[in-house]
Amino acid sequence: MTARPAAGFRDFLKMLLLLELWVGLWVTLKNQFRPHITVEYPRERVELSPRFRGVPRLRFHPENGEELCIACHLCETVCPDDCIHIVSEKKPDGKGKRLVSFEINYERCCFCGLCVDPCPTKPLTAIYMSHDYEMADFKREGFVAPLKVLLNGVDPKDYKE
Amino acid sequence: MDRQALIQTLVIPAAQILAVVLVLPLVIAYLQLVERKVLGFMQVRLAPRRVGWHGLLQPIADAVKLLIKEDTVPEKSDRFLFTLAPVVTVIPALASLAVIPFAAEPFHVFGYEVNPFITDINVALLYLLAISSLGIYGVILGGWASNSKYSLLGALRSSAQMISYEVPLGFAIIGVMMLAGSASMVEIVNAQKAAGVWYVLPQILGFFCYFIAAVAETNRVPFDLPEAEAELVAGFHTEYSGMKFALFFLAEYTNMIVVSSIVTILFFGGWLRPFPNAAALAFLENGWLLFVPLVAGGFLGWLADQKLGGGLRLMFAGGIAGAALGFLIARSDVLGLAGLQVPAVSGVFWFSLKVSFFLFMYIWFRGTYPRYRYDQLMALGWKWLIPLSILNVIGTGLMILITG
Amino acid sequence: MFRTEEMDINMGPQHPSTHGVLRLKLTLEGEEVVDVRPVIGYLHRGVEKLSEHRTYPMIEPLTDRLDYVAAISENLGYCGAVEKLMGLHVPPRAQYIRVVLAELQRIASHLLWLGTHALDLGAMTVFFYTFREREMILDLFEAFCGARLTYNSMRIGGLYEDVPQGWTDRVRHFIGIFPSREKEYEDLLTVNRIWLGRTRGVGVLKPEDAVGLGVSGPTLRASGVDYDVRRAQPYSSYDQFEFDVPVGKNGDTYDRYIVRMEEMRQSCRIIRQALDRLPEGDVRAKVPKYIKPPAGEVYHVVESPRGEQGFYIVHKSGEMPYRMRFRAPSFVNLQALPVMCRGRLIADIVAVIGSIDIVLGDVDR
Amino acid sequence: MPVPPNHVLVFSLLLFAVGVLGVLTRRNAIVILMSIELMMNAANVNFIMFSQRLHDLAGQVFSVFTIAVAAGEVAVGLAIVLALFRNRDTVYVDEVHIMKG
Amino acid sequence: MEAPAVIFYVLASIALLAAVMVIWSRNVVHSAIYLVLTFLCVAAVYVLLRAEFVAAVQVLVYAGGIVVLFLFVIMLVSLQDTLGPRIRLHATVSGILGATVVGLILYVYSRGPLATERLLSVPPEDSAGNLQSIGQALYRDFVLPFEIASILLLVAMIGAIVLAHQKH
Repeated sequence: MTARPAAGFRDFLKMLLLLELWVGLWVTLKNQFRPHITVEYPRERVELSPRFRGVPRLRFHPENGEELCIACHLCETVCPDDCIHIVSEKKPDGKGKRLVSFEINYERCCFCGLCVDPCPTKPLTAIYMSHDYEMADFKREGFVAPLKVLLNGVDPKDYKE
Repeated sequence: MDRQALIQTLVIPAAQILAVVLVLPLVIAYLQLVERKVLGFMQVRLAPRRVGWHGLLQPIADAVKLLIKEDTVPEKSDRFLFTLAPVVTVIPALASLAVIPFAAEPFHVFGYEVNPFITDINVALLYLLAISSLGIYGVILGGWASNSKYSLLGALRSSAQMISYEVPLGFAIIGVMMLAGSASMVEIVNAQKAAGVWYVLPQILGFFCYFIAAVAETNRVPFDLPEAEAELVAGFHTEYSGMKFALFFLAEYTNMIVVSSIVTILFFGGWLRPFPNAAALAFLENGWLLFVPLVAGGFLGWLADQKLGGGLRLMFAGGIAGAALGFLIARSDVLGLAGLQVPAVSGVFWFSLKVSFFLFMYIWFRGTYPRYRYDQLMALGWKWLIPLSILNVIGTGLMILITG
Repeated sequence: MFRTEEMDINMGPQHPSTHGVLRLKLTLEGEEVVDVRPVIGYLHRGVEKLSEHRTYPMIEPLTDRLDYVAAISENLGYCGAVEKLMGLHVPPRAQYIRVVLAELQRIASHLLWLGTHALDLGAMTVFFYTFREREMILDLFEAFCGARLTYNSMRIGGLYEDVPQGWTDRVRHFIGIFPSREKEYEDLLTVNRIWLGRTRGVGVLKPEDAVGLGVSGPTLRASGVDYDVRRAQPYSSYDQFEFDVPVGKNGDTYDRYIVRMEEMRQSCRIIRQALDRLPEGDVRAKVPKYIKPPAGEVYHVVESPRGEQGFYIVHKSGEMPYRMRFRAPSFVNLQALPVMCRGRLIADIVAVIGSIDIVLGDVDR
Repeated sequence: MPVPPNHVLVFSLLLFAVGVLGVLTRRNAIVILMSIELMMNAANVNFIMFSQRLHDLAGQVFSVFTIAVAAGEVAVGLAIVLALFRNRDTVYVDEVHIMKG
Repeated sequence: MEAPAVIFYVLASIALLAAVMVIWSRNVVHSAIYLVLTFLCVAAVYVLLRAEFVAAVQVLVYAGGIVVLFLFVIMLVSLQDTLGPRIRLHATVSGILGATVVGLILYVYSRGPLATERLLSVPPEDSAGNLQSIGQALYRDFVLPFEIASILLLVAMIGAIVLAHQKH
């Protein structure tokens, strides 16, 4: 633990010569030559870690291109913000369910990633946290993502300086 | 009056004043950019970069923004004083520049001698003290007229602060006046030349007292209590916006330049080169040393490029360009560029170099230190600076007595 | 100064240095503060009530938003409470990783505190330096759980996933360079006479007052009360690590500063030990898909960067708690503000608010 | 400055008269103090004028003394006003009867 | 008329006008500002009279110190001032008397020898010496009054502190 400055001749001298003030100046001077930490978004972008939790999306099976979702409603159940809305119907052959619509309301979503947890289509979960994070929009409707958007993602917006 | 005299007494001073008033806002705008840049680099970030190349047009953008911004006046404020306050802040700041000599050798323009200062009066220092004591009115009136409690507190703080720090400010320069035997700025620098030494050496205590008191007087960190944004939001100019705010801003930075100039003149030999009487260094006089910043700037620029990229390059590029320009002007006799006056430009070069250093100190302080508290500030002024500056006067007197 | 009429002044909820939407009603006499009355509730979201309508896993994202600059500590405390309620045993590897995370979080939180505290006192550069280092920690968190502020990093019974490849080395790298960076802050502040003047003897909180007001965390320890939940009621295998609990003497702002600075060093120490002895194995206990704890009540407390973060759960039946209650350290510590501020100057209030390090999300819940 | 000395004197006289008028007609103690300052200034103008006319520095020296005295007077005067305000909650001189028997 | 004379008359008029405004305006802060204006104009008159040192001191002490003190106190007492000048009977009578006296003095002035002189018709002594000669006068010829003045200031300072200090 840093000791409190004690009284003494040396300390008195230090005080008189404003020593600690010079040390402080030296620190700021030195840091001028350190690499800067600014990332000039949108010109530069930070590198996201593989686990980054962006907006939740659905995905196709990478090989056969089928929808992975089996309409089990688990993500809808576990979602703390009620932002997932699934409509499903019985498959015609009576075995299991078929997805009719799948909506995520990004206005409500808190990006907690809990929906990915229980997804039964392991190891590749149907719902996953994508790396998209630019989702500004001028209309509220733009935040309710239907199945098509969820699967294909929004067209990347072109941010220009 | 004949035409010659008319031009000498009226036209030239008017032109000088006009030049100061017109050039100064531009200088300040870029000083502010430099402040943001340097502060940014100290804080390992990049500072403005979006407007213009490396943010070079940022000051223009800021100025335009301030000009076209809505000029709000609080409803229950005293309109008259509210408008008056920024004006009376700026006027003393600008008026101080009248007696500050940027160099000694006159320029020759259209066959007329134009001094690099507006006037050289024999009570210049007293004039500066008197004028700077008026700057407080803008702060105190602005704070009061805003009819806001935060502003009022800021105004009260600053009035107490500025009154207190004027005393050590005045005492600290008495030593210099005693040594030089004059209160005229030009005479003081000439005395330093005659003495062969900058007064910072015999007046080190006076210099410290003056500089600290001056930082306090200009309300800059670590003495920026009147506008401490963490406590009083923005102190006396909380309610100001648009052009009025810009005027306060202008005054603050003008004061910084004035104070840096005074320190340079009083303690650092004004436009004199280092070791003004050492014949071996006479080449500095005609600008050979300008080579040094050229080479150093080039080296540092290269280094910055290697290590960092981006930000610092700008500074060094500017440094190199400035040094190259200075070199060209200073070597104009050799290069055959007629009409450019070497001694005057050399003086202005040294002067601006020193002033820039002190302006950098201001920014450096801002980047480094916490803020004093009101009572500590008062204690520092009254318990340390005033006794020390009086001690300095006594010491200087003894020194003069002993050495004759 | 001259005596004048008393002046009432509102500090906040929009004020640069009330750290959020805290509103203080100050009564001033000149620059002297006669009375301070904190007004809170601007950020109230009813988290406790919301919790009664959510299943246990769904509550964890809510805890992220209590003390949003130290969300991992909240996660840890909440998961610990539910695990205690269910009688779950968390695998040792998960416990160790939790400790690493919690201590990194402590450093990150203290860095944020230091930056804003120094900014309030006028030293703006420290802010950028601390954020530079905090950013490194946030990168580590992002690599671990994918989020940078509201982590939702743990799950009841352990962790959702093990740490990613190379993560421990990155943590080691960070705690390797961090002490030199901390030295820099200390160079800028610890012995600086202005800093000393602004903090020493300011906002003194006597030990008996501290205990009486229920203050906890560094604020309590700075007053000289040697109490740290990590040692008094060890959780998540804190009993297996060696660390010192820094204790102040005078209970002033400077002591609170020093205690937190030292805590950051101790956190580095704990992290190093945890990484050195990181056990292999699972990171998640066997947890049923639907969490239905037995009826009962439980109180679990952890040492968050701000103090004692308590979680009280009453469970009757089903998947949702019957009653949920958070003991928010910021809220309790805020009570001490008027005691510390009375008779000081306005500028000191800023210093004191900074030094008790409140988070309004935690205060208002 | 080729101005007749008596014009400077007239200026000083009028300044003094304004000061007197202020003392007589205003009831605010602070304004009364200000008026006193005006009168002192008027006196100083005379000092300076005669110092210049007689080529004697005594006038200037005395005006410096006057300024010093004025500073002291204002400090004490304002302190009294402040004390008055604190005790009686007024700065109007005719509301202060404490000295009356 | 020559330029300095014009400047003098302009300055004098501004000073008088501002002085009238000092006692006329209802807002005490405005009064204080007009007071500053008066002082500055008077200081400028001093400069015209080649008394640069006194002018500087005038600005430094009056404008930079005294009026700030005024403003300080005005802000501290923070009162709503609504009372302007009040003309009462005895004030009116004394005003008439005073005006008579002023008129008499003016009459005498216009007759006296001063009316025909021109100030500074003799070239002044080297103005560079002004500061030095003032210093010498202050510290050599008038050293006793100088010391007395400083003691007076000290006493005034102590008195002001005692009066204004807060009694607990």
